[in-house]
Parts: sequence; C-alpha cells; structure tokens
Amino acid sequence: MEGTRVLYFDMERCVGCHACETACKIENNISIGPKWIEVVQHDVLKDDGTWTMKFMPMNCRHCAKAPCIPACPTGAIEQGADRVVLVNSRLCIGCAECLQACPFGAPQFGPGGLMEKCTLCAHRDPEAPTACEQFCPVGAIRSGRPQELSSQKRKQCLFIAAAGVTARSTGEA
Amino acid sequence: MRPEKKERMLILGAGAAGLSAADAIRSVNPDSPVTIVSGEKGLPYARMALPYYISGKIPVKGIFTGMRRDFSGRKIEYIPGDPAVGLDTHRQKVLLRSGLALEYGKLLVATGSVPEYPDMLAGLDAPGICNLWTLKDALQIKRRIEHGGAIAVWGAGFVAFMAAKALAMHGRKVYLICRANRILRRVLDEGAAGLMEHALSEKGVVCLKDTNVEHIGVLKGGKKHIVLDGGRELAVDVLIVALGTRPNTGFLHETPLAGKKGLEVDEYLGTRIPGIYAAGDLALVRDCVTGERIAHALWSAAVREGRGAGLNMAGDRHQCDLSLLMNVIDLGGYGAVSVGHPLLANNTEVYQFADKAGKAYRRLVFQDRRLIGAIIVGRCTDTGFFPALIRGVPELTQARKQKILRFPWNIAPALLGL
Amino acid sequence: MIVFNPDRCVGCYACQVACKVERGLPAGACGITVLSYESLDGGGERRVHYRALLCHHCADAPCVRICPVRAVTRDKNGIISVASEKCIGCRLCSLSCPHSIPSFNDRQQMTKCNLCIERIEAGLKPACVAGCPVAALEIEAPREISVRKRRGLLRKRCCL
Amino acid sequence: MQTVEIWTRHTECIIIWGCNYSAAGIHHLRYILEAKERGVPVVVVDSYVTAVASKADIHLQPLPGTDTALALGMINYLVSSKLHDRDFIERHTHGFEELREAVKEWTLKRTASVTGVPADKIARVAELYATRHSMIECGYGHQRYTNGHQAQRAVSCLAAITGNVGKPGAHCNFMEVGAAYTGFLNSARVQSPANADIKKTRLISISHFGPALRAAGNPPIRAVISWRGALITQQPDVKGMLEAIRKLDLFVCLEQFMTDDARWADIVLPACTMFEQWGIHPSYRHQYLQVQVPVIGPLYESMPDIDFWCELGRRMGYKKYFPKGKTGLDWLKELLPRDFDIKQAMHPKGPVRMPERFCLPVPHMSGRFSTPTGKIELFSVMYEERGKKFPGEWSPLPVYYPPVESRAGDPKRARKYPLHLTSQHPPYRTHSQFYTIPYIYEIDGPPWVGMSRADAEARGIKDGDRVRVYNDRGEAHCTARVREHILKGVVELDSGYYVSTGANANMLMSPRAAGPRDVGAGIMQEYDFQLDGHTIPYNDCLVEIGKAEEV
Repeated sequence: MEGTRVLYFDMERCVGCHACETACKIENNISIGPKWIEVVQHDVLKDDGTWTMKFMPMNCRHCAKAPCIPACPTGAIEQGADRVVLVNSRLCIGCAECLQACPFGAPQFGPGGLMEKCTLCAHRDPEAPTACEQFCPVGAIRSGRPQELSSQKRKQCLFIAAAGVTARSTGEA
Repeated sequence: MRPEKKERMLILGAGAAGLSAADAIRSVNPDSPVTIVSGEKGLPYARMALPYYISGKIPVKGIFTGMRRDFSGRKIEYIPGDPAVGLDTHRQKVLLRSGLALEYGKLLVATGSVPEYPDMLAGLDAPGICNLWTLKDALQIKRRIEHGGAIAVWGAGFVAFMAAKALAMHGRKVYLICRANRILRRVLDEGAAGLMEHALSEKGVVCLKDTNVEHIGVLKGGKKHIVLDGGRELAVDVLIVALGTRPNTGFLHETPLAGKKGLEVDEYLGTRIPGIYAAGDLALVRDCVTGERIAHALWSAAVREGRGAGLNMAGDRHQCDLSLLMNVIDLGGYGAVSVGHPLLANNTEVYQFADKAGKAYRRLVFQDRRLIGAIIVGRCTDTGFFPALIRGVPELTQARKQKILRFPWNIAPALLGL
Repeated sequence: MIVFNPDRCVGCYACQVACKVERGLPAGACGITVLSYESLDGGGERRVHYRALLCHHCADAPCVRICPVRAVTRDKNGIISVASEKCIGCRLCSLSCPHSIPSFNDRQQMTKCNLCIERIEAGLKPACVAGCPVAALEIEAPREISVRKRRGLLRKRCCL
Repeated sequence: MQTVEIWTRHTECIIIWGCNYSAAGIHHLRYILEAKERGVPVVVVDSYVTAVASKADIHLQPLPGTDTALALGMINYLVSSKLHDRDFIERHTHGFEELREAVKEWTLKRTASVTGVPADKIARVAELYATRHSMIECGYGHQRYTNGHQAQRAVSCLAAITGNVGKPGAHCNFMEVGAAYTGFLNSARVQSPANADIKKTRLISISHFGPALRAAGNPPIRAVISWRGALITQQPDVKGMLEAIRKLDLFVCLEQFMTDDARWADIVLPACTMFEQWGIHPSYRHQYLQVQVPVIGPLYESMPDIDFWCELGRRMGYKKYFPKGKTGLDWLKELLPRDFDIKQAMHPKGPVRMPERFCLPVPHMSGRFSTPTGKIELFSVMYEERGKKFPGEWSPLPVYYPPVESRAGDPKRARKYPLHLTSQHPPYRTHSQFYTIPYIYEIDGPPWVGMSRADAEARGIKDGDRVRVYNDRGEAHCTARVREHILKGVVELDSGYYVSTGANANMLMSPRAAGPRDVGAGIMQEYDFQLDGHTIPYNDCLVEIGKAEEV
C-alpha cells in the first residue's frame, strides 16, 4: 500500500500527558466513559534494577483484516476502500462481541451501550491531521507515508494504524 | 436536519410497527409531540398473542403491549377507537372517524392489515363464525369454547395453524380445513409440513387437506353445520375463518398513496409524498432475497420497519427497507422455523437432512453462493443464526458452507469461526 | 458481561451444570451453551475447540425489541431478563437473537442467562463463572475489558 | 535563559534537574526528544520516576532534598579528576579555591551514601556533563526544600567549573521568566504615576499569609481580594490561613468556579474567562509571548478583571488614573514598549519572540556578570554582605545540610512520621485549575497518593485502598496508588486538590519559608528577590500513612 498515509505512535516519545484523549473527546464530542484513544502506562524494571515507566496511546488500529468485522453479529462494522473501520450505530445492538474479538480493546461503549470507536477523524479533510495528531505536544502521534519513516523509527513504532487516506484522496485523481 | 420541536409525529396504528416507531422517535428525540391513533378500542395489544390467550397460556392482560402510563410518562398522545378515514396530503391532516382532524408534520401509516373474507358464502355472519384477528374475536372464541366443543379452522396459514394449535392444546377437537395439499404451504415444504401435520394430529387436530367449504348452516342449538367439497359434513361450535390478510389501506383511496397491494416506499421507508412514511404489514418493502417489493405481514418485519421509519421520521437517515421472511411455529416444544425463501426453485441448490428417528428435518437452499432459505423442524437451538446468515452476516464463504453442510444440525460452530 | 476465554476452556461443561443447578433449569434449557468443534491444525493434528454461547445482555437487545408481550426486559443495571409468566413461547426472540441464545423450558417459556442477579447482589460471581474450574469465564464490564487489553498490549510490548 | 531552538541545535548533553516537563512545560519536550533522537544523552535528576525521567538515558534518583550533596559530589569528582575548565574558571569565576576546599569532603562514596545514588552513576554523569557542550535545565523540584537555595547554587557552580555557561547550547537554565518579561512588560510605568497619592505598600509573604495578617499592625489588614489565584488551596498551613481569613472583615474572590477561595469568600464576583478579555501570555523557559484576544464579549454579569480593578480605583477616588472606557488592549499598549508591534503578537498564527534587547538568545555570552566581582561568584560576596544585614542562612559557599523536615534533618520526628512527602505539580491540571473539568477528572480520577510497594505492604495497604495521609498539622484522605517505581520512604501527593476534597497536600505542610533570608512573621522589608529567595518548602514534609477507617 505505497502512498497510504498511516498514523503511527512513538512509544519513545509519548510522555502520558493524555492530550490526545482530551483532543479526541472534544473533537468527536464523546461523553465521559468511552475513550476512543487512551494513554496507558506501565512500570518497567530496567537492567540496572531501577524502575521506569512506559506510555502508549492506544486507539483503533483499523486492521487490514479486522477481527471485529466478522465478530459483529449484525454486520454493523464495515471497512471502506480506505481501510478505515467504521461502525454503523443503527445496526449495532451493543453486544460487545467486537470488544471480545479485538486484541487492542478498541471498541468503546457510550452511555447508550452502543459501540463507538476511533474513526480516524473521518469527518475531517482526508489530508488533515487527526485531532490526536494535531494536539500531541511531543510529536508521539504522527502521520505520514511509511517510506518516509526511517527504519529506526519503524522499529520503534510497532503500532501503526492504517489511516488509509489514499483511497479518499486519490480516488478522484 | 432534526425536525422542528413543534412538529407533530402522527402514527396511524398501534401495532408492532406503530409502537416501535414511537419508541425509536423517543430514543433520538425526547421532545417532539408524538401521537398514536388506533382503530381499535382500548389499549394496544399484540395480535400475535391472541392464540396464546385463547389457549389459556396467558391471561388477557398479558397481551397488552402498552399501558397508559407508558404513554403519558413519555409524553406520547394515544387516541384509541378512532380509525383514520381520510388523509389530506396538502393540508397535512388526517381525518378520524369521530370527525377529529389531526395535523401532522410527519406521518407514519402503520395501519397493518385486515383479514380476507371469502366473498361467496352465505351464513358467514352467524354467531360463532369469526376470524381470529382482533381481541373481540378472541374474547368471543374464548367464551364459546369455554365448555368444550369442536372447532373448525378454515385456512391453513400461519394464523390458522396458531389457532388450531392453541385450541388443540386447550383440549378441544379441532378440524383444520386446508385448501392445499399441505398446511403452511407458503413457508414449509412437503417434508416439513408432513412432520408438523403429524405432530398436530398427535395433539388432536384433524387436518383435512385438499378441501374447501361449500356451505355453512346453523343447526339447532347454535352448532354450525359445515359442508365440505368432498361431501363430508362437520358440526362444530365455532368456525374460525383464517384465509389470509390484505393491507389495510382503505382510507387512502382518494390519495396518491392508494394501492391494493400496499404502500410503495423507498429505502428509508418514505412514501412518494415527502413526510409520509409507511411500515408494517402494508409497506411494500424489498425482500432481501428476491429483491421484489412485497408486503410482509410479519411481526418481526413490523418491529424492524417501525423502528427504521421512526428513526427516519426523527431526522436520521437509516436505510431499512430490506425485509426477510421468517416464521416460527411451535407445537409444545416441537418447533418449525422457516426463514427466507426455502421454496424458491430457480437455480437453487437444495440440501435436505432428516434424522434417523424421523423427528427432525432441515432444508437449506442456496443460490449463487448465498443461503436464501432454510426450513428447520425439531432441534431448533441454532435458529437465530439463520436470519443473519441469509442477510449476509457473516458472509457465507465456501469453507463456511462446507462446514454447514458437514455439520448441518448445529451451524453455530461454523459461523463462530471455530 | 461474562467474557469467555477460548484458550482456557477445556470443554468440561461445568458452567452448564452450575447454571442449571443454580437456576433449577430442566433439560434443554440453559443460560450458557458450550459448543465444541474439531479442526485440523497446521501439523495435521486434530484439535478440539470450544466456544461458549452466552447472553451478551446487549444494550439495544433485539429480543427486548421484538418480544410481542414485553416479557423480555432490560433492567436499570442493563441485565436482560425474562418474566416467564408473561412469555407466550412464540420464539421470536430466539430467531431475532444473532447468537440464538434464548432457550425454552418444558413449559415453552423462554429462559436465558440473567447474570445470576441474586448472586451478584450477594457479592458473588455468577454460577457459571464461579463453577468454571479453569477460569475460562470472567465477569467484566466492557470498560474493564478495554483497559485490560490495552494495558496488556503495552506490557507485552515492554517485555520485548 | 536560552531559547529552546538554540539548545536543541547545539547542545551535546542535557541534564534536567528537578523538573518534570511532562507536567510543567510539555511544549519543551518536543525539543528535548528531538535532541535525544539526534543522539544527545539526556540525564534526569529527580526523586520521582516522572514521565520525563522515563525518557532519560540516565536517571539519577537522589533521596528528597539531597540534590546539593549530589552537585557538590559531582564538583569534587570533576575537580579531582581534573575535568574542570581551568581556563574558564580563571577568567570568569571568583572563589574557586575556596570551593575546591569546601567540596573535598564530598567523595563519591559519601555522596552516594547521602543521596542514595550509586557512585558509578554519579561519576558517569559528571564525566558526560564535563566533557561535552552541556546544558542543565533546572526546575523547582530541588528548590522546594529549606536547603533549596544551596542546591541551586551548587548546581550553578557545577555549570561554572565546567565552563558550561554563556555558550550557545551550554548553559544552566533556571526557571526564569521574570527578568526578561518584567523588563518587557514595564508595569513600573503605571505603578507610580507622577504626583499620585499612593500610600507606601508593604510586601506580605503569601506563604506566611496567616502570621503576616496577625503581625500587620499599622495599619491592620482588614480586607483581602483573592484574584487569579488560590490562596487557600495553594499555600502551606491551611489551618493558619483559614484562621486569618476568618478574622478579616471582608474576603472577596473573583472566580468562575466554586474553588476553595470562592467557598470561603464573603463576596464572589463573577470573573471573565480568558475567552472574554484581553491578556498577555509569557511562559517559563522560553522567550515567546502571545497577546490573548477576547473571542466573545463578557457573559452575564461578569466583567474583565481590568475593568473590575479600574472601577475599584475610580470608586476609591482615583478617577484620573483609571479612565472609563480604557480597555484591556489599551492597558497592554501602555505597558508594552512603544516600538513593539502588538499586532504581530495578536496574530492567530501564534506566539512571537520578545525583542532581543529584553532577552538575549544566549545570555552571559559577553562573560560579564552583574555581581560585585563581575564574575560568577562560586564564593558569593553578595551573600556574605547580605548575611551581615539580615538573619538567615547565608553561607557564601554552597553547603549541604539536610532539609529541616526530613529523615536526616529531624530523626526524632521521622520516627513518628517516617515517610517523606513531596508534592509535585499535577500532570493533568495547572495546580488547582481544571479540577472541575469532567474530561480531566476522568483521566486523573479521585485524589490519589502514590507510594512504594514496600511502604504499602508494611502498612497493609493495597493499591486502590482509601488511605489517610497525616502528621501533627493535618491530614489528607485519598486513594492509594501502589507503584513499583516510587522510591521507598517517599510519598507522592499532587498539589492542587481543593481543600474541600479533603486531599489537599498543604494541610500537611509547615508554614516555614525556604531560602537564605529569615523573614520572621512574613512582612518583608527591603526585599530583594534575586537574593532573599523566600519560597515555600513544599517538599519538606514528613508524614505517615494509614488505612482510612471505613465510613
């Protein structure tokens, strides 16, 4: 998928400020509770016997072969040509089967109990950054074409969510 | 665009479609005025539950689907016993029989269907001859069969079957007068119908196939004398006529919406007049297997369409016109399910399975790599998977299909990716 | 909701027994169903997989929506339960449930998982969860599942 | 203060001392991380494993309040290893010999035993620092102790003896915003208008507000207006503060939220939000500023703060100086240098740099320093002089002594209250601000106290338990967070929880002051903020933790 813009997360940069969470909530008007993107933290023992912390923002990875899609019993989750996985809330019955299938814990459940999750800011312009990228103060969330990443960075950024905007942006071209 | 706050949502009909629509409107729009008009008196009830009421399984209060406080608590106006008699699409008004004219912003026609009557026979107006359609009918039947007696059911469709079953379970002698060569011929094949007939006969129902009613008379003491076309004669206390239904669209005859088969709707359940929607038995929705426009007189379809229409009325854009045929009947634990079009015959692959004891039966019909219909008799634990599968969720891959055909008695593992 | 871990299940059916004992259910009806299925793995070995069919207590449950006599209801805690005495046995719920969860007792009344509400109120886990000898079942809120999975991923990543 | 761009481009080693950029100044982190990705080693000195420490190549974790010892140990190690910059010392410093003698006692072994940092780690960092073009970024972490002024002096001396001062990318940055900013925004221009009848004002220590209100005699203080601050929440000795406030005739608060001050105020005046009024935004550690342009008019009865003060001035009879209709923008224009084009600072594109004449990109490049000797005073002549005039701790050479309230400083007290509480800047709030925002509360959760697993286990506390943090001054109730990364014996309780939540760390703090000068009751005469210091030793606090009783 050359040319596909991807969103990538840099664990070496994330400092756990949760700005992405709040930016996402404000951008998508999410209620208290569900977190389309969430920064998680983990204590790690270093080689010298002292402790340190690791942070990582987690959102929906928009997997190429998303396990939530076959898990959904009502066909409410769809993946478009741009690879963005979206949920149709009118078909969702809130059974949370998708959450059990998702290894990333991405599906969230709002006050009505229906599934909602990261849309990669699908309502924004295809070339515009997502809210989380825009408001990350340390550049831990960035988007770009995979070939723009150095191999070093690519190694650091295990988690790459495909924000396949190619289809959206080059569709007309 | 959300509708204006003051815009009245008028729902004609308090059946499954009408009430689902009201629920759906309220779920997204807690404020707009909603009015439900019912042609029948009293509280709304589930027509489906009437056979269970006459069989004695539930008390009469168990059939009601909406209580007054449900309506008042959610600020829904409920007008019972006042059927619509006219519609003025220009002034956006509905005229009720009492003379009341209701203005609307959005209108949902969900007046359901009415039973078909055979037009030829004399004597149908005698007491003890009725449909099983309204609560009034049910109360009448219940009263007449209280102290035993024989009952004839004319027709062999879903309602007839449910009536016969209900009364037989109640310990009554029941004759099922079936014009075709099998019962439930629209939804079951011979194999399945045979099993169900057998099960019925074990409960004391006599199925008279390839038979029609020639003459009806009334004997002394009120018993009905029924002459059948084969020359056989029956004397019964009650005759239930259940020969099918037609859409209840009479009051629309002067509007552009009038149509004998039902109301044409688009994929958002809107009719050709903006602001007017239709759902339930009279809405001509697309069959999700054949794609043809047809009115499915089903509870499940009415609930689904009612909800969809309600959401669209409240300002959503929710595509919801694909309807799936599904019938489920149960004879005291022995059930039959028919989903989709299991009897379709062109370019289909048909697989039939029967267990050794001759108790369970399955018919799976595929067309162009799709499952388009299924009949399941006995062993009904996995039936919930069929409607979704026919709708294409999950997709029927070749591997899945092979798994289903290898283990046809429980398709759940094949669908859950095991 | 009750979460099933297929990697742990050994197909002992203790959950089904626990459920039936707890709720006094007859044969044929149960709040949890364990399915088994065989497949060949990469090395040509036969493997048995298990999967529990459990009520998800869906937020917008089709069974609640479709029940003609409103016998299936969702309470304030989100638990979907059936009032047996109201049930007419029309089986629409079982046809509408995408997991075919509703089962029927000998009186043709629908029975299904009620999350053992009495046990939960008494501070206990549901019977199936408590009865599972290999901890393949756990009761967990969706938010907890999400947090557990997200944390777990980071932990895994940190241990690389 | 050097501007961030310079040090990210030229620096070869960064030491972040007592500063958690992820909580206070996250906008700098991008530059630090970029430098790190360029291969620059990043060292963090902090008792906590902060988010910034988690990004460091080397993290030195000294025991609370031992930073002075750490810096002195590093100086001694460098001098004895001959890694100091003799040329720079010769030309730009004063008192090196005295310092060399004074630090001799700080062998690596002793330093390691006092600070708890392994000796090899100290040596490694010292070498790294001395042999490269290095930067020290100081926060307030090591300064909020009673020995904090000496810690900062020791760190500065470390920079001076290695010559890492006044070169692009090599400097010792303190949290300074004041000098450049006050010069730029010249409030003196309106402070004393000619011929104005303004009574002589007294400088009251806000950290000693309680004692100062009692001590102020002529005239006594009768009314207080709390404005853009949190008098009750953010100052130590909450009980003393509340007592003093109770005795006032009038306590007024300008607020939008039900803060502690608003809760205690006799009158709460509806204040404008930043979206409704003019303002100006500088920041710590960089040289940018931005003019805040109102995007909506004041809502309801609220009014811009400047309007309130002007109106008050007019009512008090100073109509002449507070003309009606003078907007926030007019005031800003008056305060800013006349040749500064305010329009560029109002541009929606963002902040602009202050003109260079107010803040040099690389200060001290000239090698001239505004001290009596004109050099960097390792032996401070100014301190010596000042010490003759005012009481206090005026050691002209940096010396280490344990903080007054610490395990080493007060072993008797530590037997009763063995845990060292340090209250850091909350990462998701600005002190007590934003506590009321649901999205923030969702992230931060109810008030919590962090403690090590060893301390928790010794007290039978599990993660998530309700606990009581207490000493003889007060107590705070919060949820325990038991974490591996917290040092044994150290307790983390974020500052800024409202007193009304029952989890305010200041309930436990003593009203003593940090800094060389002892100001007694808190009314300060002839105050020199460059020398006298006078901060609050928020990190000088011993507590004990116990499980809270079930209610």
